[in-house]
Amino acid sequence: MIILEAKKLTKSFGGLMAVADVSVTVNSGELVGLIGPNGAGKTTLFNMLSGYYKPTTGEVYFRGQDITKLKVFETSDLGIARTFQIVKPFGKMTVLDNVMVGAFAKTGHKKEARDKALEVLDFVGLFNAKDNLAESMTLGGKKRIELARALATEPELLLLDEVVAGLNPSEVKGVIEIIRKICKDKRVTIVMVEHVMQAIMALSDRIIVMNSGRKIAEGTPEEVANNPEVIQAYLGRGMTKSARG
Amino acid sequence: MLRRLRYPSYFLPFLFLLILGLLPFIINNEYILQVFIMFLFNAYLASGWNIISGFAGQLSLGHAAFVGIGAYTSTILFVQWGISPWIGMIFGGVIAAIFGWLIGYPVFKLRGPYYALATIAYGEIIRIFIQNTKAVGPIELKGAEGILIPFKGSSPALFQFETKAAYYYVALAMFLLVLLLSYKIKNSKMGYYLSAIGNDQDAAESLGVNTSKMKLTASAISAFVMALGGTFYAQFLLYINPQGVLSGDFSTEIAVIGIIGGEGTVFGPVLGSLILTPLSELTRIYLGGRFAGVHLLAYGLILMAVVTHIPHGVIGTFSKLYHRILLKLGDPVVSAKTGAGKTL
Amino acid sequence: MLEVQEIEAFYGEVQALHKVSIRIEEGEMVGLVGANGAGKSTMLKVISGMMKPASGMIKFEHRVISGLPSHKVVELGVAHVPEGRRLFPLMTVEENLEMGSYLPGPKQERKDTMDMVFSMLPKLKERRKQLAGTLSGGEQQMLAIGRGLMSKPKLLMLDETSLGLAPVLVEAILEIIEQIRKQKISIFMVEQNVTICLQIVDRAYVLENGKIVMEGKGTDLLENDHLKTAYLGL
Amino acid sequence: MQTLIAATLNGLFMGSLYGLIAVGLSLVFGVMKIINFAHGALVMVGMYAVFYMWSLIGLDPYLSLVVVVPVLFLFGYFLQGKVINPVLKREFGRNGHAVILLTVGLTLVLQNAALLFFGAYYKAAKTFVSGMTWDMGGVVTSVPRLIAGVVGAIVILGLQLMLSKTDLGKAIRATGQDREAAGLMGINDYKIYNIAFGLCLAILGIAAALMLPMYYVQPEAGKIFEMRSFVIAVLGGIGSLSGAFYGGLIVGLIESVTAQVWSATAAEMLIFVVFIGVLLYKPSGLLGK
Amino acid sequence: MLKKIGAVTLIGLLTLTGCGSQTGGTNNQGGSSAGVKEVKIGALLPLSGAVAPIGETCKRGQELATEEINAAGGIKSLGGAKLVLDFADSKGDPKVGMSEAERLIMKDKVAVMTGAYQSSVTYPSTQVSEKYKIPYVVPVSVMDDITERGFKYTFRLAPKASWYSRDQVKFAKEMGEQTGSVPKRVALVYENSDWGQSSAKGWNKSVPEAGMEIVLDAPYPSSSSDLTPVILKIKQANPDLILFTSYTSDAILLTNGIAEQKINAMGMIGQGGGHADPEYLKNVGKNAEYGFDLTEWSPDLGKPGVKETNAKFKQKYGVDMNGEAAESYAAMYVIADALERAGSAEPEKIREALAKTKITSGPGMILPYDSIEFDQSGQNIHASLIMVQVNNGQRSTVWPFNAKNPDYKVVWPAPKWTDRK
Repeated sequence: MIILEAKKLTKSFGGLMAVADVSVTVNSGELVGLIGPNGAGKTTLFNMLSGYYKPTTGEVYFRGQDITKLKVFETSDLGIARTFQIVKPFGKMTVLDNVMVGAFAKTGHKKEARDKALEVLDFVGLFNAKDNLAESMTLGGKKRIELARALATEPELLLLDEVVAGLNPSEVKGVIEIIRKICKDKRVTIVMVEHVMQAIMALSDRIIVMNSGRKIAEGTPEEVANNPEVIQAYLGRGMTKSARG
Repeated sequence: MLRRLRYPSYFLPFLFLLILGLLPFIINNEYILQVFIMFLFNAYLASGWNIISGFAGQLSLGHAAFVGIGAYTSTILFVQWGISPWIGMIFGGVIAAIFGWLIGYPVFKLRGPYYALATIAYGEIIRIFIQNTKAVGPIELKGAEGILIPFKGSSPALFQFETKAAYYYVALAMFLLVLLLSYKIKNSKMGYYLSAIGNDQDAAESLGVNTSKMKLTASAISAFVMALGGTFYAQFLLYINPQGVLSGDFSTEIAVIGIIGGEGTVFGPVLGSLILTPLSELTRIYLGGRFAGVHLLAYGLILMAVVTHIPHGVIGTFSKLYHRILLKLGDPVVSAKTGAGKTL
Repeated sequence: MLEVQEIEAFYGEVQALHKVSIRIEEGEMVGLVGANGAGKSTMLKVISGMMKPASGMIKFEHRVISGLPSHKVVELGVAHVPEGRRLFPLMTVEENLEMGSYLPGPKQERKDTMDMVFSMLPKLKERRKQLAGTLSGGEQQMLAIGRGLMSKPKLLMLDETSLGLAPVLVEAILEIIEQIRKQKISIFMVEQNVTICLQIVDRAYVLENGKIVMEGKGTDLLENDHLKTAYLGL
Repeated sequence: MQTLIAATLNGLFMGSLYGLIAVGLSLVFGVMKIINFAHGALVMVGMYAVFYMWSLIGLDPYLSLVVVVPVLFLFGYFLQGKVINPVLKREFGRNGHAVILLTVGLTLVLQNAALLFFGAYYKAAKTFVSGMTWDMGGVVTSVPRLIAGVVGAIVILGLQLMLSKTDLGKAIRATGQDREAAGLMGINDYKIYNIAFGLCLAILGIAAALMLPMYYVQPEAGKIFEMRSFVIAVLGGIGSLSGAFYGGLIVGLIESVTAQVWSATAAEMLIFVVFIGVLLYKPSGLLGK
Repeated sequence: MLKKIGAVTLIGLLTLTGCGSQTGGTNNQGGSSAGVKEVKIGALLPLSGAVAPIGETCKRGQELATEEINAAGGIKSLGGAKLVLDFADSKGDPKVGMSEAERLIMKDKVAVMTGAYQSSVTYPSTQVSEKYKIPYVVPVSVMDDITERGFKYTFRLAPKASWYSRDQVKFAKEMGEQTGSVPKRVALVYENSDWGQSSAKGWNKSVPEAGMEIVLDAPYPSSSSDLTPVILKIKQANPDLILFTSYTSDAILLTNGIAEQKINAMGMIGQGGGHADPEYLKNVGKNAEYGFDLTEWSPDLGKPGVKETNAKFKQKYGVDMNGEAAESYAAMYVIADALERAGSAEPEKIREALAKTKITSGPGMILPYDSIEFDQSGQNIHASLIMVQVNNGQRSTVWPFNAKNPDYKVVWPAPKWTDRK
């Protein structure tokens, strides 16, 4: 079943075409990776999917409903949650309070929200840090807070923007595990933009590759990794060498 | 519950409340009572301000406008149509809330210092308007002359009392109500949402927070609270004028109390008033009549010293201190908790 | 030339560097690699004085520089091209370069240095009157490097020069770095793109969780298995 | 018609002077990101400085600048260095309310110190042009105002040149755009802050000298200029000097012409209404980026 | 952190106690009259803020009178008890004024109150004293309502606001009839706070009644940095008579501006405030020539004691007395007189004595009228106003005609600016 469908999305910023005529479909329960070199238009596309940008042309459908013109909080109400590439924790609030903000999306009761938040914190492995101020957490901690916060809204579709970027290998492993659990155990559909190949290759059912605002390839990780156009455009000199080595 | 009163963390606040409640019986000095009324009143106003400026992080420097709207509404209703200020108070609150909503609608698009400057501007517009308008249709604003409220002797139904103690209890009740309101908001979905907005609006939106609606609601509630304070002001002084109740200095004063105490906390504004009200009174009493300006000079210096040495409101320092006292008293409830800030 | 001894640094209560020691010889090109958040940028910030270390010592040409404010460190000949370029967006290309030679010493040679920078980066000369904020990403990066060179540094520290650039541009930047190296300027470069970095540097350190975990010749490290699995993915 | 021309001219002259005062506020905001609530009090300090040069030494207000400008510069330099910077350093990345509070406290201190030492009375200085007028076919213009308008514009222009042509000026701009990066250029960032604040006070000194022959100093005399400066700085785009100049002219014109065709009270209100309008339409100001 | 708080608190305490010790210790005034060594009088004034200059002037008047009374042996019926002024700063804010009144009465236990200059402060603060039954002598506040609330403890020396606008117009009319130069076109120029607006209310009644026409109604904010537009408006309206209600800085700006623009009117009439401020004459110099000011008092009044008192004042403070200073000065004598007759420092007795006040002579009688007497409402029924004209830098009384300075001849209409030297 198709959960998210983007039709011919185009976005231009003052003459500059950031995304040109890109269509994307995401099936329920799937984990889709979105990759491409910097400036390829991934983030712009991502922001249109999550409602932060309104596309210049094209539409976005969620469960068949046109959400192109909806406000961000309205898409959230429908069951779409996201994280941010540059983390945006509520710095002056505790970790628990951060996640409770998310949990309040489904309840008005503080106790219920708190229980839900604690459950999610346990799930992402932050239970012991629940009373820390969010701003005092490491980058990895902050990324997990964002994940937990988004999860607490009980989304059907989760959009992850470079969720493992900047993490060290062991942290990356931990987060990959969490994402896998979210997708497989909680049955949440996930679209993730990612730079870290290790993560995207390990997780994705399907990968969409973008370059210069266009979709240049789509397929399983293996298919994409062996696509010469992708290697040429995305991996560049250094990476191709190392791929060979 | 009663058994728990053995614990200092329960009986200290209770004791504090008891003292406040019995104060007029303990202190038989109307001047001191007056200072306490000013303390409660300032704490009340700063708490109202705190709902939008502290909880949601939108620094307002024009909140006297709402106090003024409340004061003018109930006073005009009373003076011109004989409607009891108790009823006028609610009207004033509602009108101020509508105003808060209407003003907020465009102004909330602004961020940071621009928002603060806009609040100064609307405060000034309202003051200048009332100061220079004698009447709007049948409503007599009386311009700069202000409106005198006839004193009808002791008539509680008309919000008029002979004794200071009565005003004290009204102020105390309002103070407790606004604390309760603050506490309720802070610990509700709304409080969490406002806090989230104050931290990061984009992130809040992504979690389903309708930020503009939240801010408008907070603005309306805040304005409502301020307006009730305005009615109290009017009935307490029995005279209102735009230079008094609508002045920019008054707005700044309210904000200063809130910031010094600690923005965004329930008890911060109370603490701010607890420090600044007596400070302002004491400096004025001891220095006011001697050399012109010395008292405000001292007040300004102390303000600067506090900002320089105690960042982000005295509430943080105070709660640590309070926590330590509780520990000294051997409180079993507190020692179990870790975050000192949590007790407030 | 540069000696970093057991430096520790904190962000609030979070420790970013754990007793890190680094050495750079005159004329050497040294790399520092590691994932984002490993503490690489922090390292550079501590050296250039943007951040104060909690403990440890940094010496540059036998003078202690740890704890000095950044404008003093530049004066001694250490230029830092920060992550994210940090140009002055509302000033022209030329003005940005002028700011690079703000100090009295470099100021005397401003014209010559600028000619040198322009000859190395002809694109900048074309755009000298344009506001820095309106340049493209690659041009901005070039300007950032050019601005760093304007102070006539003995040591140039480059933070994530390749980040966010198209492969073609990355190659262009690498060529520029080669040129700079020929001018006998020591280079300390921080890179997330490990492959690129290790291929061109003389020697490199690998930073992980604020600790140096490996050190060696660039090409040797490139062959290291741990590094491959940890950073190169695939 | 003649009075309307006179009102327009007057508006332009006063506007240029307002612009000059607002330039100081705008500079401080542009470089340090501080909303300086003590700006009005500092205007007052400048006016007292000029006044006492005149009354104690007998220096003509215009001439007194030779002394007043450097003295005020140093005063600003140390005020920033010793009082504001410590709080500012601590507050980076925060909402800045503490700094606002600090300037509110500073206002109280300056105003009341003036009240204590100089008394509450109005003081004015005379210059050789005091009371002189220039009659152009029935359009009478006061000479001190004319001088204020012209000199104000020249000073703003000079400052503009200084900021765009000299290394120090560029360093000030650079620091305003990215303090840390400026440090990496070898620019002593906090010293630049001190200089910027010193410059602000020096400008206020000039404005004070231009004003004193036609206005009066009293401990609260600066308040009105502070309000005007907020409006002008935002109107023109905070940090933009030419913006402050044009903003000044706009406010001066609104004030003068509205008071002429309607009332001074309406003008007072209209200024704020225009202000909010611009804020909502273009928060970065008419000339802001 | 705690250390820092401690330091701050300490600074605060030091400041407070350091000065506090000077205020305390003189508190033996009480109910019984026996053994009274001093009588505390609470003086509430705007000593800081924009109106501080006038607050300071009032303070000077009170201080001078108090010194004189004490030097002359204090209150004899109380065994030579001295008057002690207990000043409080209202900041010009009604809320603060009320608090301060409360404090003076409850904490400092003053026997009598006086003040508070601004009507907006006097109004609520007299209410406080009424409640505590402490007599309150109001020297200057003019808002009509102050003595129209049926209060028993409020006594006002000053005339009511409505009397001012009435008398300004009355004078112009009589002047016109006498000289044949009758003003027809009237411009109203006033600051837009309570004072100016209540004047305007009066003018709107009295001007048409006198058969004149209002050609300009120009309120302005008294804090204006520039009043040129208002001046240009006056020029355009071309009035015969300009009536002002101004504070000091605006009065100066207006006068200089009118001179610059060479606006010729038969008469320009202020009503105290800025026009009566000694700083005003100092600052406008020649431009004030031939201007009129309706005031409570003038140094050239042909009454015994006026010259001497003014000389003393001028010697002490460097400026002439003005209406506010004179009224504040006289108010102290009214209080002293009441104390003398009451033979007690008990507020109730003082009130009774004040109600029976009838002063016709003595050092306090430097005001232009012959007697001070309060009616049932507490209003001084004899309070009246005089008109002065500025000529050669001097203010000379010209009206009422029977009280005018015999050595001075009034100039009406004022000479054109171009004809002046």
